[in-house]
Amino acid sequence: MRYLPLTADDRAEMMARIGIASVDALFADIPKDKREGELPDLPRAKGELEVERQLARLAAKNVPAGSVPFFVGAGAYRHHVPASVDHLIQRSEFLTSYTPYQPEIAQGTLQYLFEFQTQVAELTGMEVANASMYDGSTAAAEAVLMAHRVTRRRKAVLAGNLHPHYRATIETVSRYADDAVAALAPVPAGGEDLLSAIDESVSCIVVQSPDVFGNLVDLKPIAAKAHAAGALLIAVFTEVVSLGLVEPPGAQGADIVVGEGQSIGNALNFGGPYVGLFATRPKFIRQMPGRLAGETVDAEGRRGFVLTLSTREQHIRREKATSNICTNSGLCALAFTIHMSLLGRTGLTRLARLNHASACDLAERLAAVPGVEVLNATFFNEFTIRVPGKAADVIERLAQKGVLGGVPYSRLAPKAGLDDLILVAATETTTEDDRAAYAAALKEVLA
Amino acid sequence: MRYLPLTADDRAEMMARIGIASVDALFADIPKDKREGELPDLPRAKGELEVERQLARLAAKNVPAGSVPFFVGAGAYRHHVPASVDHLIQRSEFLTSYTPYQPEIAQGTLQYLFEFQTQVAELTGMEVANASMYDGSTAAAEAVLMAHRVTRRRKAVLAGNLHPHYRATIETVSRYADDAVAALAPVPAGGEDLLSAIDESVSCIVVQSPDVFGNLVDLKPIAAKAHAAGALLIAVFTEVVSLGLVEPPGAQGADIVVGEGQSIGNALNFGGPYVGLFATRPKFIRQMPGRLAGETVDAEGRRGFVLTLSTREQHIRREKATSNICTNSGLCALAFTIHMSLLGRTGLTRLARLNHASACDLAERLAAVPGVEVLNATFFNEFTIRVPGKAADVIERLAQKGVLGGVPYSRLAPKAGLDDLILVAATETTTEDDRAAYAAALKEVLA
Amino acid sequence: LEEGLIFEIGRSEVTGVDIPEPPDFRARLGGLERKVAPDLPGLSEPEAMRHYVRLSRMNYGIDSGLFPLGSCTMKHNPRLNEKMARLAGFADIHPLQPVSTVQGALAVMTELSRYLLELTGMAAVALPPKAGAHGELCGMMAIKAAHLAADQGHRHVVVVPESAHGTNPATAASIGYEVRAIPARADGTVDVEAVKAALSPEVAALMLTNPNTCGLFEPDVVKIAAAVHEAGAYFYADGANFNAILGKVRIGDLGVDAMHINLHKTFSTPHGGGGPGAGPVVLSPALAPFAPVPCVVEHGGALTLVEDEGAAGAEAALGRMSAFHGQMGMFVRALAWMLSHGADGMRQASEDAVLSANYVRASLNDLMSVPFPDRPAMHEALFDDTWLAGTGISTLDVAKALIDEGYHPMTVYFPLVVHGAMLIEPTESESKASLDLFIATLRDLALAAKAGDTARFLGAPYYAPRRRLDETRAARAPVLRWLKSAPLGAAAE
Amino acid sequence: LEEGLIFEIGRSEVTGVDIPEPPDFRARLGGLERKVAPDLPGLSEPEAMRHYVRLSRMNYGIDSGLFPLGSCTMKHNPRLNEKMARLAGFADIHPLQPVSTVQGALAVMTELSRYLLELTGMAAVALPPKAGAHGELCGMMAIKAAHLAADQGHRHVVVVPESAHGTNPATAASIGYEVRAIPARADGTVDVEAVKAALSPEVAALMLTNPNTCGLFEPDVVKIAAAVHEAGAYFYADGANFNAILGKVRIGDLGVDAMHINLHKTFSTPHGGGGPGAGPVVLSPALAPFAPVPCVVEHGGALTLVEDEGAAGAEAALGRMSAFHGQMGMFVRALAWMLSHGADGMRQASEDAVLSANYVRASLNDLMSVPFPDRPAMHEALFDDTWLAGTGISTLDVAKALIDEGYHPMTVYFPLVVHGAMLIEPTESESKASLDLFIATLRDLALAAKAGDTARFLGAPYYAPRRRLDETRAARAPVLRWLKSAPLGAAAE
Repeated sequence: MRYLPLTADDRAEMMARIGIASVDALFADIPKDKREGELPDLPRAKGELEVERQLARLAAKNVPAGSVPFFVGAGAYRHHVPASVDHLIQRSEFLTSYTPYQPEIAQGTLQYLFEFQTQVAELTGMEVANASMYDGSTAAAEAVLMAHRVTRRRKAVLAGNLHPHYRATIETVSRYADDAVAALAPVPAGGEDLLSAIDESVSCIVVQSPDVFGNLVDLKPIAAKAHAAGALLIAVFTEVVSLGLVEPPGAQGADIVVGEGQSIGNALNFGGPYVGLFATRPKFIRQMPGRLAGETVDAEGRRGFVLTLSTREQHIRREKATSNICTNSGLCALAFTIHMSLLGRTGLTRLARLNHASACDLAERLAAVPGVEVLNATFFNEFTIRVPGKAADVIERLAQKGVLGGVPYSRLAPKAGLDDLILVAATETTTEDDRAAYAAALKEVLA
Repeated sequence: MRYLPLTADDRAEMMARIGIASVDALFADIPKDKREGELPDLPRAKGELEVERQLARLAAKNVPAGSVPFFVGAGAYRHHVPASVDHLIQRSEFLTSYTPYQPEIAQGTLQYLFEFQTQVAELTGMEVANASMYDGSTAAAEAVLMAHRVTRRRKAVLAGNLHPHYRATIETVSRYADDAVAALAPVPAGGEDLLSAIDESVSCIVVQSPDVFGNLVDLKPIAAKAHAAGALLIAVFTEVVSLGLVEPPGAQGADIVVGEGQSIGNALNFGGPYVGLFATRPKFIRQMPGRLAGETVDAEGRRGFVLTLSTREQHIRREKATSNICTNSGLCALAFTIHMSLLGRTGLTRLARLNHASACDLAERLAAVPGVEVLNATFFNEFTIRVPGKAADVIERLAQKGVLGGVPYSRLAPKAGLDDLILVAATETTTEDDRAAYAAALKEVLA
Repeated sequence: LEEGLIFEIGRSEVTGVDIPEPPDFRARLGGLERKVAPDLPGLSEPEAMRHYVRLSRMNYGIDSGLFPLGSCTMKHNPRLNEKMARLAGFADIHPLQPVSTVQGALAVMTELSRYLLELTGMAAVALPPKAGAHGELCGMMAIKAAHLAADQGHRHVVVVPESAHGTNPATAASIGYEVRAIPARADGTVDVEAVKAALSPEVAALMLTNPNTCGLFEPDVVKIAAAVHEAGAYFYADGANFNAILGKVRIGDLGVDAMHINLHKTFSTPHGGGGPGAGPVVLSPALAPFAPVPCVVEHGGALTLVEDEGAAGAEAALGRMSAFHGQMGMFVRALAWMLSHGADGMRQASEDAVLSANYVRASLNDLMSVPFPDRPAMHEALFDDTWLAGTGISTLDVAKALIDEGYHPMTVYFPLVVHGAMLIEPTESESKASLDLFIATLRDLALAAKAGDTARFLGAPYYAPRRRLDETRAARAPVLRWLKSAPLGAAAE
Repeated sequence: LEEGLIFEIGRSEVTGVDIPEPPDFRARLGGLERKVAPDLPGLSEPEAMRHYVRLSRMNYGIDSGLFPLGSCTMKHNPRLNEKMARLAGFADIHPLQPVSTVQGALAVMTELSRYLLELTGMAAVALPPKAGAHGELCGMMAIKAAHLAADQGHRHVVVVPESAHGTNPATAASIGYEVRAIPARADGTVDVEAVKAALSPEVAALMLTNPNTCGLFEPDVVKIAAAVHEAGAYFYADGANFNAILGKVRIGDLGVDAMHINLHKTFSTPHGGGGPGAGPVVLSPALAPFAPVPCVVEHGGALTLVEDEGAAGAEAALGRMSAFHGQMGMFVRALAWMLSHGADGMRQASEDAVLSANYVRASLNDLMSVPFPDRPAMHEALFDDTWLAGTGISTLDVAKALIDEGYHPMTVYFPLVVHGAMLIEPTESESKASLDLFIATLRDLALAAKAGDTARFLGAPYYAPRRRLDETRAARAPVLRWLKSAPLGAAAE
């Protein structure tokens, strides 16, 4: 077996050193009647060629986004990632390294995490960010728990236009922690009344912008109301590229900003692994979950980086930890950092403008299709259309025509009674031909 | 432009240091009337996404070997290369390094070349090998030139069953060096009479085994006759995997062994880059072309490696060099070395057996197709069939059925009058389904 | 080796990505345009390439050398797995595409589940959790959900041995459980009587790592499971040490109700400097109905996703752990590893891992002290610091000295139940020659320590990219981001 | 950093590739089975991965730092190009598949040709040559073929300036030409009068590098070309320094008849530790008919290959340079580079390369001696060793001292016409910050040399994977392969 270096001779010599006659002696503590006699009922070892064939066959049963006109978003976005990013994250020293608990030989990881934290803080308009979370949704759930710790209140208000998966993730965590959640009803065209939901009983209000329908939300009045009530504003985004063009939550008064970072550096991957971004204000650092890289000096006075403030974490505080998070998204954060380093201000701004322009063009084309209504007054690279009939059926029929036309809102929230809405995304990878093909196919489907 | 780090400000500062007002001042030595005013008539710079789209469109117009039943060989073979090989050769320190003229910071390259040389020598049954040539055909041409230098004669005899491209390559080099070449006529079923072509005027005889038709050739009597005549035997192979199963030329008395190493570690690449293997006897080392890595010690007595015997080479001897070769196939040699290190004796033997078994099975299946004759009594993983009618037409019609069925010999040698022969190869990547599909398609085509 | 930060190298007017400016740009942002573009430096591609290559060279990975981290299973990461995960059919598909266009992806999830269930003998597997700790959370939520469904909501205590991973008590606490610790026996295993004593009608679950964090298989695990079940509680197993028992024993046969599986440990998906991981949870028949959404079900030959809590097939679901369906990229890698090994290779891998750990222990036990010598080790060899008594050298110093010898240190000071613990896990992917060199190095260090060569230890590492770093300073005035002017530390207090 | 050889690490019974044994194996080898299986060590995959990663870490590449090798153009190697070359549609196609199944590949060759012709103003391009020297051979063969076709077979002399690359005389000699050297002028350029004096009815060609190896553009190149043509000879240009003039001047407009183009220099295909390269040759109208086979021709909308000498379209072909059609993998990479830069980016690249070289020269000329200060440098800055006079330090010592500063040395002792030459080519892919650091390092070294800090130079490098290596020993008793017992050296003599 190609991954196992020991030979039969090696094993015999090793057993001799240990003083056993059979490797089974090492498993003597397993109750005899529980030991497996037969091998598990699974196929035997396969060569690389065979494994590759088997998995390639499965891969071929999927329709890759790049092979069709593609408009699916709703929390994960197809962007072009430079080849250099994927090359670099596969460097052995990054890919096969461990959590940087031994900083002397992990400066590579620690320095890029420090760069990552700075980039995230700058993007979100906040002062500090952590070294990543699992993804946007779990970051949002952690933010709510953090808000409870900070405010010593235990009730979160969720905007109705929060991504339903994010809402469900927060509700699940809250339910098992016996915390309260008040989730508002969705308002697809935007203009939700969030202010009236905030009062002194509330620890935080969670608001997504652009929201799940694509509408931009002015966070400033919400922040003001929340702060007046002693609550925190948790701002959520699912498309980090929007921050190249849209006023960041930090500039609008958010206390915690969380979001999905997949768009930068990371592939769609059918939903994971992704990278959660988490930023906050300096005064809340010690209530923040997740790892943090910090600057310091070594014994010779040279600048270096370490994981710091680990007293917050589970391996020190155990049951008093800020979170149980341990492994995070190191390599996805690296991909994010490299891609963002390549973009810089200039590239990110252009990327955001191109995304927005692509979506604006698409919105115009789709609005021109008879029977289709674009709901949004504002949006970044994703918007919502209302179609006659069931959105899910329309999407299925578009798929049959080779167009992946977006996400029926009903798939995310089957009980919301909003069965005629499609979330439609366009990015820099969407060509004019793609957009024209979508409009044409939609016209046919609705005819 | 993403590859150009200088900004307009940088350029201005640099020009100030130099003391010029415009970069055009640096091009003052170009006659004014010859300088290009307009930009070249080529498209402007493109982003990575755009370049990727454009090249992917072209790639999609080709039929990859892996997508169809595939039996094309004749000097280049489709094998499975472990993913680790391609990963490793892309390490920055290998990929972006230079010829190891500064050995202190090129030990990585030098050591793998030393490993490569040892592997090639061991495989071919020779004592020494160089650090690679461009490919098998140019290695063969260099071998002939070397034989001329060693024997001080200037006439080479080429076996009729030498790959026609190899023959043409040798003939071209010889023609311009005013050397003589006697090329025999092909004998597709093997059993060529080579002995009678050897006499005292001949510097070398060039014999391929397995030959272009797939036949194995017993080199021992040829070596004996050549040596008796004061000539050298140059043994050629185009499928290095055969050396896992077939008696190596070194054990049969060859003086120089050259061949194509593409099969190990390297993709088909539409014909290049490949890696030429070149091995010989110790007494001929100083007449050998190409780079050589040798072992030595550093100033602290530690083992290390350097390029050596460079007095043979063009940058020292200039017009007296053994060859004008400078750049070789470093990275392809690395791929070869890594793949061969993974295989080892055990893996190579198994690989060779599986190739042979695959070809044997295919030969049986094709021989059973009405009208088809398998010419070979012996072969490794490639053999020749005779078909009714023109081989080129049969191959074209097979291609229309989605089977790439081999190479019409007439494509390699249109004037040989052998228009009904197809060279057919099978490797470990050929499945039983592939072989069955070929037989079925051939039956249909010939029906 | 020094390398500046991107904020020192890059410039905001430079970019390494060429993106065209859209023609006739008109914003539909409703006045919410960003007023100040983010102050992010850009690097041209050559600069970026060099910067990150140089950073990587300050790191140590499995490919650099032996990585003996106990409880973390740093094994060989096959590049085949990376290649497979990057097939467009896996990497370039969206979680919310129509299920008819992702049948191959759902088949990967189904196949991975089949393998995990067969290896564990359990009834169901929940794929969504994103890492080991997230899997723990999921498993404990399933237990809580089961208790709630059975009107056992009053059970508010979780029993956890002192030797547990820190995530265990953290997880239990995070969903409102009170943690009750039980001590280990002198032989490093859990006392079934101590478990019984800790059990009561208030107890919701026992959380146990087996093989345990001392590197031993709990010989009384079946009795412990029985006691737990008798008390109406569930048995949660931490799967961090699953690598020792693949194909040797099925945890379902031992009475486990839930266990998370770190795909990035046992199944070789790369640690990547701290993630991403993946933490599927296997569940017993009692807990199976409480698995979270989404899950894959077969329906008339086609695979489909149950994505909504309360939908048919997910009536009792504990809820949703995160957006989308889990760490698909990791699923592909883990499945590639399993297919490559097969049933025979997986058992062999565990046997080799255990053999190697015992070989290391047997080769060092004359120089280094073994706290629990009476039982065979599983895939980890545990030492304490008794052998360092009087030398003035600590466990940490030994770890740092190991860096100078070209190794990543072992896990130190864990498990907490052993003083100055050193936990060594060589894994199955080391050759005997590699083990022998590592053993020789440790023997040399041990002899040097006993011979009083303290400088070699106290100042170590000398030959790493950095000497020891001032962690106190980092924590006292945290500098968590680059700033043009003053460090953030001052403000952060 | 020490790493054994695979022959010391591996074992012949180990393999890192799992290959099934064929059932019912029967050989059809006619008694020519291998009697002794090759004594090749095998490595398991984890061992192989670690071995080659460790070897790589003893290397220096462009991604490690500035690589100022004159005449070698070590520029940034974009990873996009690697990705494109690996598309199955390029990497997994066979050179002898039916041409109907490789239309995209032929289109790449056609497109690459179009770019090369437009950039050079030439009539034809031969893609087959596998490297620069091979391209030289091809170009000189075309010249010989043209002379033979015109009954000028008596022309047996090739004129080559002293400053030429070593491959130039080696190439000319290898096809039977006598080499006649001409000296350079005091200002580093070729004297048109010296050329005229060397020309005669015996002369077949002049071989000239322009920009020349002293880093200067030959100002009299047009006159030289005219003189060569008037003498009935052809003008061969060495394309090693093409990077200086992309989009600035077309060599066809200067009177060049043939020039090879190193795709691995100007067009960024990786050097890969010494290859593979690719050396297409552009040809003037006079030489175009003599291009080798194969070539791509368009025929009724479809592309096809002319593979046989003497076939229609290749009647006058000089023959075949090698099997198949050239370095396709390199063609894709070079084309990707060209498409990425575009006409504007390529000209900018050359301007930046030239600007950077002059910036380096202007920043060092007060400390280091510039042999030809009166003309602008092109993309290389040339220094001689006058500035080292009396220090006891040689050019080689400076090169080795540069290694300790973290740089690959510049080209040294070339061109031969300058004493102790140091030829620095920064290329366009270095940032100004990177150039400034390099300049500061060289200034520091120059000051140290002049201050008499000889130890820093004579013993250098101190901080590389190896100190200076004993090249004499290596050449005297060559050990060219690993052997279990005695070294081969003895036998080799």
